[in-house]
Amino acid sequence: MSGSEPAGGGYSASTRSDLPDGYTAPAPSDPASWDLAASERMSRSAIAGEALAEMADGDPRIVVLTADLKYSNRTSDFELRHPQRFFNVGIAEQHMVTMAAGMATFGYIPYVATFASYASLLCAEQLRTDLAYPGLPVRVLAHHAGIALGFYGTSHHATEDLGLLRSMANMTVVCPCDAESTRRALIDTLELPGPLYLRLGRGREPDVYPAGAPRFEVGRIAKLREGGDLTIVANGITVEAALAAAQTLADEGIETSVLDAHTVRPFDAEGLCDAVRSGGRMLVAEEHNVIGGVASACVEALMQGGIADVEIARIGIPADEYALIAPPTHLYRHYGLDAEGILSRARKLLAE
Amino acid sequence: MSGSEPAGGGYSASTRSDLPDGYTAPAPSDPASWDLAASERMSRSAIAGEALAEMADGDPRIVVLTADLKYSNRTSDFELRHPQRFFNVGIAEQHMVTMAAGMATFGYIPYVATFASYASLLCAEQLRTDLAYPGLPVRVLAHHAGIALGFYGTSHHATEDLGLLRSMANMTVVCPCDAESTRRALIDTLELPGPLYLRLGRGREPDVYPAGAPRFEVGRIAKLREGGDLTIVANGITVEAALAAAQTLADEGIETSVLDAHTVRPFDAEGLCDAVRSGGRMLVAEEHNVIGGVASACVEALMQGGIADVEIARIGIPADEYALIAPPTHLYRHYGLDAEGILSRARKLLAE
Amino acid sequence: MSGTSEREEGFGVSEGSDGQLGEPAGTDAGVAGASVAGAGAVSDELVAEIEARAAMIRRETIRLIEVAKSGHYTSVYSAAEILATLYSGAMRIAEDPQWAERDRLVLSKGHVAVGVYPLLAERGYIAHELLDQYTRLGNPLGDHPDMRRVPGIDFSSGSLGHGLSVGVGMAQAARLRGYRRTRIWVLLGDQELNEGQVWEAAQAASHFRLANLCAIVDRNQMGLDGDTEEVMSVEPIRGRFEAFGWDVLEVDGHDPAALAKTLTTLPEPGEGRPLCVIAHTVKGKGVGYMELSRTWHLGYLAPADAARTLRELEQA
Amino acid sequence: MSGTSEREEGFGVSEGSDGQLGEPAGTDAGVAGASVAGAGAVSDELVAEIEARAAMIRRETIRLIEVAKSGHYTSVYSAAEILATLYSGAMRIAEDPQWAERDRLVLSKGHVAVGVYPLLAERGYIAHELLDQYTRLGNPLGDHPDMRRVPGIDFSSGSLGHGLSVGVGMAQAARLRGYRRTRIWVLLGDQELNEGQVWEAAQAASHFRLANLCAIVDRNQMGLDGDTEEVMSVEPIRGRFEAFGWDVLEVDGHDPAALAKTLTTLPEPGEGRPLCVIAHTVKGKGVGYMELSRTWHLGYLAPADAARTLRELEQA
Ligand SMILES: Cc1ncc(C[n+]2csc(CCOP(=O)(O)OP(=O)(O)O)c2C)c(N)n1
Ligand SMILES: Cc1ncc(C[n+]2csc(CCOP(=O)(O)OP(=O)(O)O)c2C)c(N)n1
Ligand SMILES: [Mg+2]
Ligand SMILES: [Mg+2]
Repeated sequence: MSGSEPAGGGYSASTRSDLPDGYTAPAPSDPASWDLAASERMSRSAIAGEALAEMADGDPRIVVLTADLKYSNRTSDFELRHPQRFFNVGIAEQHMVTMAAGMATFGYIPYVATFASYASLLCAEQLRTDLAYPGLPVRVLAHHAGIALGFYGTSHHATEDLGLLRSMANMTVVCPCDAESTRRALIDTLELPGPLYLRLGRGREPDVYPAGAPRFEVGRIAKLREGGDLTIVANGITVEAALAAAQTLADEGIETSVLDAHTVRPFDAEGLCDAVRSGGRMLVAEEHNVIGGVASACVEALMQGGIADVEIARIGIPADEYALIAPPTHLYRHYGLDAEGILSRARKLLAE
Repeated sequence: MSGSEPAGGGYSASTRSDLPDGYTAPAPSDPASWDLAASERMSRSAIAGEALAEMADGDPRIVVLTADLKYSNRTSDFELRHPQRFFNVGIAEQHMVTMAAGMATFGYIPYVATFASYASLLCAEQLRTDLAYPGLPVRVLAHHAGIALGFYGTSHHATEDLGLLRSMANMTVVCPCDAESTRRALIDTLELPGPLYLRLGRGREPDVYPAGAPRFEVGRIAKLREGGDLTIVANGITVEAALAAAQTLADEGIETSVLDAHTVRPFDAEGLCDAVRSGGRMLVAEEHNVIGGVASACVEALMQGGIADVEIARIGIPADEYALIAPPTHLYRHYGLDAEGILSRARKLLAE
Repeated sequence: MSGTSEREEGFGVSEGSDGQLGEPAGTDAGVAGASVAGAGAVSDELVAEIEARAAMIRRETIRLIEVAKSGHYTSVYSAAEILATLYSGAMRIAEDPQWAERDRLVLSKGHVAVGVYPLLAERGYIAHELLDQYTRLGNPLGDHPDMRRVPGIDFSSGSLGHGLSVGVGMAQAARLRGYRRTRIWVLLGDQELNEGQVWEAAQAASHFRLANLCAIVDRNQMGLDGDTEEVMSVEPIRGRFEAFGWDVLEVDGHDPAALAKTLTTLPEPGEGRPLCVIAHTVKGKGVGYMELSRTWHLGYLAPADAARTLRELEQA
Repeated sequence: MSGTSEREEGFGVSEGSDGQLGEPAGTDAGVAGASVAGAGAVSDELVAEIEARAAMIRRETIRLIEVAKSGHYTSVYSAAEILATLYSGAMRIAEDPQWAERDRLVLSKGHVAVGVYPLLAERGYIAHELLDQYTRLGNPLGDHPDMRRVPGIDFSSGSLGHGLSVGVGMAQAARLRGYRRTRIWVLLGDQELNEGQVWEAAQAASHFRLANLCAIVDRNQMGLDGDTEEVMSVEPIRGRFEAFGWDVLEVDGHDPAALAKTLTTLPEPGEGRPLCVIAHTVKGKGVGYMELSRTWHLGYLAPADAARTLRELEQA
């Protein structure tokens, strides 16, 4: 049974007191060195496992599944506290999603965790047929979304998932941008009758929302800053970058609205239309192909809301490119998804 | 080897002279009765297998793969003529796509055929990682797309595929609406360096394009009718319906442009913007979720083209619904995808 | 007409220790199976009951497909005795199709549904009138079953290859909820075994030691395009399941006594190796010209032929 | 820097009979393997060559990961001797990395790429300078290999479970093109065998009788989260492949002589059962604290530790 804590099985005991039983000791002494266990602790905003462990204390419905990635997504934090409600299915993501659907029919609320590339594309049919169509309350923790896996390359990137999921009936899609919004999203959606796709980053996201922030509410665009010259629509990693860019612009006397369009489905069209004026300017920055994601949702919302003549710019992965090889932060810079990239695109848009 | 013609293996010989060896005789005498072999012959527009068989006569690069559906998609027509270049992989669609990618690296141009639901959603990761990312010339014959499988229900419907594929870099997506455009699309794309997704119907589509029609050109919107009061953008089964609706409107003095937006990726934004005026009216009808498909492509194209104040209406599967159970034509009527549905939505739009 | 989900029931009532929900493990109070067979012996009555039920399935399939004008006769006919046996006491089900501790049946080969609906009507789970409108607009009964719209259907299916994963999830959940007598049945096609997800589920079932899971393979020798071993081999089925950690039994899938003996005398569901029952069958069984025919995976018998075929079935 | 595709070469030249392209089946003219082993005997020189090459792989992996600041040391170390053997004459490759009739190597466990790039540089397929900029923006060398940007890489990978399907396609294509001596090698992880697509490909390989396909399983006993049999069982690997119609050989994956004997004396590729070689290895082999460690699937050795570890490797 995978439900029980690994019982050692030939491994020597850990010499790091904070490692669970069965870990072997890493040798390194150079403080810049690290191993998987240390890497796990660097992912400060990867709190889903921990948050679910807490939620599960009082809620027997919560179970967690992963596919040989419990350290990468820190569902190991859940396993430590609730070993009987934790299931590692090995490298078999499609089975994981469908197995969770089976558990949901018994009243459980399963959380399945794997890289976004596999959670969305590899499991697309299972999400549609086994979760969305019967409307089962399975939650997909799709971590390392976008190009967060940097030089792992295209196989590990997910820049098509929003396009897929926006067309999927019954699906709710939320993209928290930090630890607090991840926690809030998990709590807010606990009783959601249908499935949820939680698009998560790589766990190194800086805090955007203060603890207990009421401003992050699933289903509603969060207006994090208000200004009449330009509206920046952000999502995930671009939220913090947009706020930084907006601050620089403010220092120059340009007032910018910054929206966190975290809930991509259903999209808060009203919230967007409230924040963008006809004849205004809108910049959308997202860690996704420029087609089919947040920018598309925004354009559709404006068109339907009758808001015309908006000057629009998009930042994302170009329509016919797969991201280059590089560490994630280098890629963010390269594709203009960081504060500087947003700032320079904003300046260009304002000059148009 | 699946490459050779089935050698009988315990089956009694056919009594129908037009059945390949190994078919058993169906008993029915009631002329309305039919079996799989007869059903195959009813699919008059399912000519991909036959067209490829012809193309393959002079082109040794063409190979065809299917996943236990050779009768449903009539790749059996190809098998009869080129048994050594035909591969049935059984019910293993993902393997089929990746296997085709492997063959493409040896210079072959593989055509893989299965239901659109499985070609797109079940194989989404394989399409992205194994075809689109390395840019391999594999062609996906995704037949029975949309809700063409009627009362087979959601598992067999594909109303999310365009949303997925529009976000996929390097992917070309073409939706022929009849036999002739299917043939043209196959010929036009033969030398396409990257992958192709051919979204096909159920094979009972009436002729829209006359044989040898130059009007159908991959990559360019086909303007099938011109009129200034309204533009109807159609795709797949809605093309013929839109033409019929336009004829009725013309009889009443209302002039309608009918566009076949068959190439969904890359989208012919220019062609659309040429055909839709600012302040005009546009009706998009597609066999897809209303989010993420042709309508989204149109809205994005208009917004980018600076064409504002367009009154827009969409016909498709509602955002949060999975199609009901019914025969396909009943579903088309129910969801307003037939001539009558387009007509009545057009009238409403004109009255707005 | 809408199946209520178990989600609403039983939870939150009490806390329970971690990993086990608060509800008491179920009693048999709710069970009302048609005829629960005693261990070992298979009565003549039970055999007759299964035979009658299988005949009913075959007849009703013809009647329903006459409404739909297209359907999977042969995929039902190979499974008729299997389904009849499951619904003649092998499955622990009750008057309430949503009884929490019931056995579950996952129709992984979902296109067999047309043969299952008549059984659900017979049990009173759905109204008989629904059958008359099979596949018509607004009717919940389609070529593949919908758990949200059809009481008695435990999971929606249609995409081959998913069902065993569903079964693993259900079996794991049943154990976690303390339903010690609940068994999860999964009906698989033989060509369906080509799907890789079946093997992902198979490995998980044995790894998790789900002895409360029973997969039945309808070994009717054919997929859609022809003979399984010609299209894409699935043999040795026994060897494959054994290598994936399962116990395997083989049975004549058209012999009611053998089926009843096998399916009604399984050990109590518990921890251990999951069980695969290979039911040797004939695709199209019962209708001569359909048996092992390459042209009858899908078809339609118009009224005259339907009547003639019904007579053939009666004389068998 | 961009690998040219075979698509452009050789087609359309002549018509050929149906199903066989016009080019003449290849000769060995282009082959320039480092040291092609004779059948049967394994020379001391070859063993030494493999040992040296494996040591080079281990050293270079540390150097490259120092650039990347994150990488898969242990997944390379279990496969070091396997890769060294393949690139010491087992694979039929030539000076031209795009030679049409060469053997192909599909790195299904794509995260081993960092251990393969140095071999490609050694053969002159890629410039040595590229290694110094491993994973840096604009460099073609990533954690997973890209066939379009790295000559010598026969397929792009990274998603576990796909590689054997690629191999089946290549083996089928090689046969169709009449490349009678071309063998397709696929390197698989052991935990990777959980992926259902591996079994879809496995069944197809035996069904199509692709004896020109050789899968090597790096049986290093672990996946990412721990021991394979604890995370999700893959055993019996031999039994599973045999049940899917394969021949199976087992070999000590760290013994150069045994590997060379096995991999260089395979029968001519032809029609028949495909071959699976289970290479018994140790994840992290060569670095004491990494061997079978649960914390070293991914890691980074900063300069001081890297230097210390390089010394440990040299003393081995
Ligand atoms: C994933 C998937 N691929 C393809 C199909 C189409 N399909 C329906 S039935 C069938 C053949 C099934 O053969 P088998 O599993 O042996 O079942 P049988 O009808 O013989 O009982 C196929 C390919 C499907 N339903 N699901
Ligand atoms: C489809 C897929 N799922 C998950 C991953 C993430 N991942 C990378 S390596 C790995 C473990 C691989 O274990 P194994 O196959 O035994 O290879 P090893 O590193 O031990 O050689 C996982 C889960 C992946 N690359 N692809
Ligand atoms: Mg069958
Ligand atoms: Mg391993």
